[in-house]
Amino acid sequence: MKLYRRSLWVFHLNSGSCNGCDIEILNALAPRQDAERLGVKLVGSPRHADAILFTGPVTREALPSVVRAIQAVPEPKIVLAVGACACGGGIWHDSYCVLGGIQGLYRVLKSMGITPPKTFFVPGCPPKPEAIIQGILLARGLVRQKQVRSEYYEEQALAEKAEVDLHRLFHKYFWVRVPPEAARVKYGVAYY
Amino acid sequence: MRPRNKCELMTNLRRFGEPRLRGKYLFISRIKSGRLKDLVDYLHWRLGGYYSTSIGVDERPLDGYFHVYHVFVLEKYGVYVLVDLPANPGHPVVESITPIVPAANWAEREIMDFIGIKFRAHPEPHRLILPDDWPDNVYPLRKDFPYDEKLPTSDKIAKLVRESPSDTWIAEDSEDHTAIPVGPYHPALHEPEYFELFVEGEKIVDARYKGFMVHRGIEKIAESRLTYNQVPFIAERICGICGFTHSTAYCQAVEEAARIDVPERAEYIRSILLEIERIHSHFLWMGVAFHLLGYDTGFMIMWRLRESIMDLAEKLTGSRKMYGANIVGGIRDKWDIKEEKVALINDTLGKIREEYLKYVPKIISMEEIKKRTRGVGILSRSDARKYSVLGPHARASGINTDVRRYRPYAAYKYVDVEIPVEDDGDIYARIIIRHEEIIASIDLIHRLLDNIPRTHLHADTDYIPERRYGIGCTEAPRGEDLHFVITGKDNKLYRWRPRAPTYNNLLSVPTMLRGEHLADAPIIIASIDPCFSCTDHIVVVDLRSGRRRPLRTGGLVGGR
Amino acid sequence: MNRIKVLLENLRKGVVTEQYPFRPLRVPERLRGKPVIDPDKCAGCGACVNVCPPNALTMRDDKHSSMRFIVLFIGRCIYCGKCEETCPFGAIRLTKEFELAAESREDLYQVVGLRLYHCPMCGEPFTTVRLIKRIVEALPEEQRAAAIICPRCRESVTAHYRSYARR
Amino acid sequence: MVWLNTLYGVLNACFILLVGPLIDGVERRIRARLQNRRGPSILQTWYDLVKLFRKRAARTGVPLTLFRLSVYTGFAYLLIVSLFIPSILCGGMGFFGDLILFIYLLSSSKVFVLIGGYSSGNPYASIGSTREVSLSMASELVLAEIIALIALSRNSLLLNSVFPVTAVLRPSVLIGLGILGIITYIEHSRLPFEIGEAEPELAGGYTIEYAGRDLGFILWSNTIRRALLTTFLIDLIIPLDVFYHLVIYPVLLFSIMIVFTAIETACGRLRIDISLKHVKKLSYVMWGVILLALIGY
Repeated sequence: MKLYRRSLWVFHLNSGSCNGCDIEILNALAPRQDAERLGVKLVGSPRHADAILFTGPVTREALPSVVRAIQAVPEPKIVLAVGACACGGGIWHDSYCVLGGIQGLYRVLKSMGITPPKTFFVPGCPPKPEAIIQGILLARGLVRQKQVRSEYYEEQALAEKAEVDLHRLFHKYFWVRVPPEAARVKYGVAYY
Repeated sequence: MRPRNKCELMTNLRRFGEPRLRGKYLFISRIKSGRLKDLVDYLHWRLGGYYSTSIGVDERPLDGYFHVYHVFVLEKYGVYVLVDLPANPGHPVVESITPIVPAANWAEREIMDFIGIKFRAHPEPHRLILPDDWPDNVYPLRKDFPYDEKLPTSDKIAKLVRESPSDTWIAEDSEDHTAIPVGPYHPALHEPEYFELFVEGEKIVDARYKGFMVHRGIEKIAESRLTYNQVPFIAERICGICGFTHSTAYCQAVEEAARIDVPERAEYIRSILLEIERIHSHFLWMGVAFHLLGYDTGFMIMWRLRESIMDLAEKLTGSRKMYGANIVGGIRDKWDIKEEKVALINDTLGKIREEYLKYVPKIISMEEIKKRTRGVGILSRSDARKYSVLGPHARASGINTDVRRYRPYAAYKYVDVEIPVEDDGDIYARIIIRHEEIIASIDLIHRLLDNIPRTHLHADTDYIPERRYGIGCTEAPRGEDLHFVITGKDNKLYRWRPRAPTYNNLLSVPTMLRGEHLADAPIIIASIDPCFSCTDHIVVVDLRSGRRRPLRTGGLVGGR
Repeated sequence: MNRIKVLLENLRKGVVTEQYPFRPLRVPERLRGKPVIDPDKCAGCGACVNVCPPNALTMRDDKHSSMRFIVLFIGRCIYCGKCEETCPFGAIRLTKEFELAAESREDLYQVVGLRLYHCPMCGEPFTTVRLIKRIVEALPEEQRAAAIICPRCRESVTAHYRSYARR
Repeated sequence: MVWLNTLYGVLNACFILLVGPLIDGVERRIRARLQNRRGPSILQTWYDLVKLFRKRAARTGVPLTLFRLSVYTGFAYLLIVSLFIPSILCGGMGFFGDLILFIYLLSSSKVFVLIGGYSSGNPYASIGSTREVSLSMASELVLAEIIALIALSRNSLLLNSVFPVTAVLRPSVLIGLGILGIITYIEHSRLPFEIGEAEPELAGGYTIEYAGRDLGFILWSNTIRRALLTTFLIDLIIPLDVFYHLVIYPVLLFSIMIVFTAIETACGRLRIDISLKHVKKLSYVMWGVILLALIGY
């Protein structure tokens, strides 16, 4: 966001995380990483904040406070889901008293008629402080995204040829007739 | 007269029920009617043991009953006493031991929440952990409750959000005190927990505590979804600061239960990683303490020094925080500490020690630090005994306790552990204890590295027998960390109950807060090094009887 | 004055801040970062899915398109390295990549789609073509027959050959 | 020459408005260097302020109540003060008794912000405001005593005619200047006396409920206040001369701020009662100094 290019104040919101990410967020402000040099400041009050560093899988107990804290941040706001718990619920994504990260939280927000803010994801368990810094910079449009979705689908023709070869092998070993209906479903013709 | 050995102990215990000795565990079942309180009194107050925790187990699929196990530690006899109380599934009620041992209060209420066993004559039979909108008669740790059942959140939350925020956060003033909420989101805590302090002007009159914001259902997931060797990873994520000690305690519990002998090399590596974790945790705590005392330069210095420890951990384990080294029976192959790494550790620690000693003794002799920590937040030795606090917190109050020395595990069997003890019981003493522990830990790692033997890294763990009991104890940076397991079938646990040290330590916070300055509250709370995500079982501490007021879920955040 | 000594010590030490992201970060060899599936090596056996503690790896068979999808959701991964340890083909490994921030959740997925293999006897899909091919290649000639049919058919065939009691 | 003085005043005010956040930026950089960090750009405080001014002030529907009004009143007061104090140009507006107006405006600007914080109703804001008020009342008493001393030594209540007080070199004046230095430090609300905001204890104290533009004005006021106090201290030392003000003054301003920052970096926070005790001691000393001045030293 252009408004936040030079300065971004963040509020750290823990919705029931294990502390790992929370410590790493603090670590990002420690001398080695020093996020302050990039105009990042950790503030104590959500009213002062521009962005929320959101950690934790959102426990049921913390839900009301979390919703309030998010509402208290003035617009325009950014949410950074930091860590595996916030991004996807982490190791407890399907537990009975966890909403399953920011996705579950937004489901609740939507059901209450609140539009979720713009969200960025910073995976890691916990993410390195540098990864958090990279996430913050990405949200401000200062670096390019490195992580991209990758998809691979096996080539149909090759796979089918291999399957046919294997089926041939089958007929080499077994003198069993292929049930005609199964053969028809797959290839239209029986081969032997 | 105290019995002199295990045999005499057994004989004496026959008065109360049927004692059975299985290795280190002494089960007392079939308690004679009306003798429970006498038994607990005998174990906790007369034998010099102490109450550790209570575990509720739904054993209906096994023998048709619910069970409650009260665990007592008798260090002198080298046994854990498990008082076994079965409860009829149709009408699950057992007698409460809270009137005799107040420390059992939370554990019993936790069982009420999770298993649905009622405790007769419990002084405060209220809900503890589960959220307020959780339906009655749904008990998540019963075996018939699916772990991934998501009950719909009630409209209470929607209502809370809809309310005008400005109505909710104006302090609830009583006649003479103002209530100051600390949390759930407070910069001093970094975790969502909720203290309520009652103040007169700037003096704290009383404190109350409401927690369990971090309850994530770890036990249930481990019992239903994960297998033995997956649980160490969830155990590690109980806490992001002292995770490795949790996974070690878990592995030790299963190893105990299945009688697996861990190879020595794995024990050494575990100890080394545990000590690295302790150093990083203490550095972290010290930084936070200086920050809370307003000395930001101190915070920056501590966290800068800590960075080399984190780098070391990253080089050894591949991650700064989650070491991921433990499996049941030892250490994973890639986590071996080879020759060149030994040199690396020795080198790094030497440098850290040198630099650390350049800074910290100077910092803790600064006037502001001394003025704000000496004689502040005092916990006397007797109070410490009463709340049975653990770890550095206890050692700062003059109690010489350390699992590493008195019930040695891992490689602490082979080396001598130095344990600093202070008598003042104030925050300054706690700083000094941790300061000395850092040095002791660094020296200990050097000694461990010198003797690291060449053996295998993990034992063969093909078969883990069913329905065995195990307890694993480690000395976490914050105190004794106890894990209880019952093994099950299908490569899964039947029951797992971790108990973190903060569970005990937090009880002492209101005592320390009373009569202190409001400005000192954050550092007092922080001085026990609270780890709420570890504990996730905490209660509203209601010390002023007859003054129960409804707790505001919104807390500070509503107003902000 | 101790406090001044501390400051002087700090000044002597100088700035320790690293220049990330303007200069790349040096990470240790051992770093457990983003797991990546090598789609050419993956055979879709599902061992990693079985072992993954947080269910970051999931497997879905789509009979309609006769594909098996192995889906890796990096957003949930805890970087424990269990999958790497388990994978029989060395297809999944943890890289040193740690800059994983993404604008959209969709970017955090890696999908590997493999063709399902149909049992030549019953025609039901039960695993991937690639896995069967690899098994067949690995097995000696005389044992290959057992690998190319589904476990259910194998049972019935075995029963048939041993006792002529095929169901 | 009223219009020239007015022009000087306006230019001085502009200078103070601009340089306040700049000094803060420099301080942040220095502080970072003392903590082994690289630190932000020296314009960072300006960037922060610009960002805050571009944000909406509060939730919609919050009227211009005392809560918000107080911020702007406090800011306006400081603006008026900056018209009177010679800073980069040696001159400014002035009339009889503006010395008293100066201290009145300076202290009430702070009080206004605190009233605003108090009216937000947040418990932290109330505690922060209470602490800040009690500390600044105590220190402003000392400041008033110093003003009395200055007026006594220079026999004038006109700001522009008391400068520089060093023209009369008496022991009482020198001690008074020393104490003024300490009081300036305390009034800057720096550690160990930074008590009202106390991030780790009070999550921002009296500013906790402010957002966006309002918060920007509070932060801006704070930097201006610091700059003004320091300017006052420097004005008392250096001669009222074009060269001194154009060249020596900025150098002194920055170096005093840097020294203060270094002191701040070496300190932890004191508790309110301890710091009040310290300020009270100063006040007693100051009475002695005034007596000294009365008998002619």
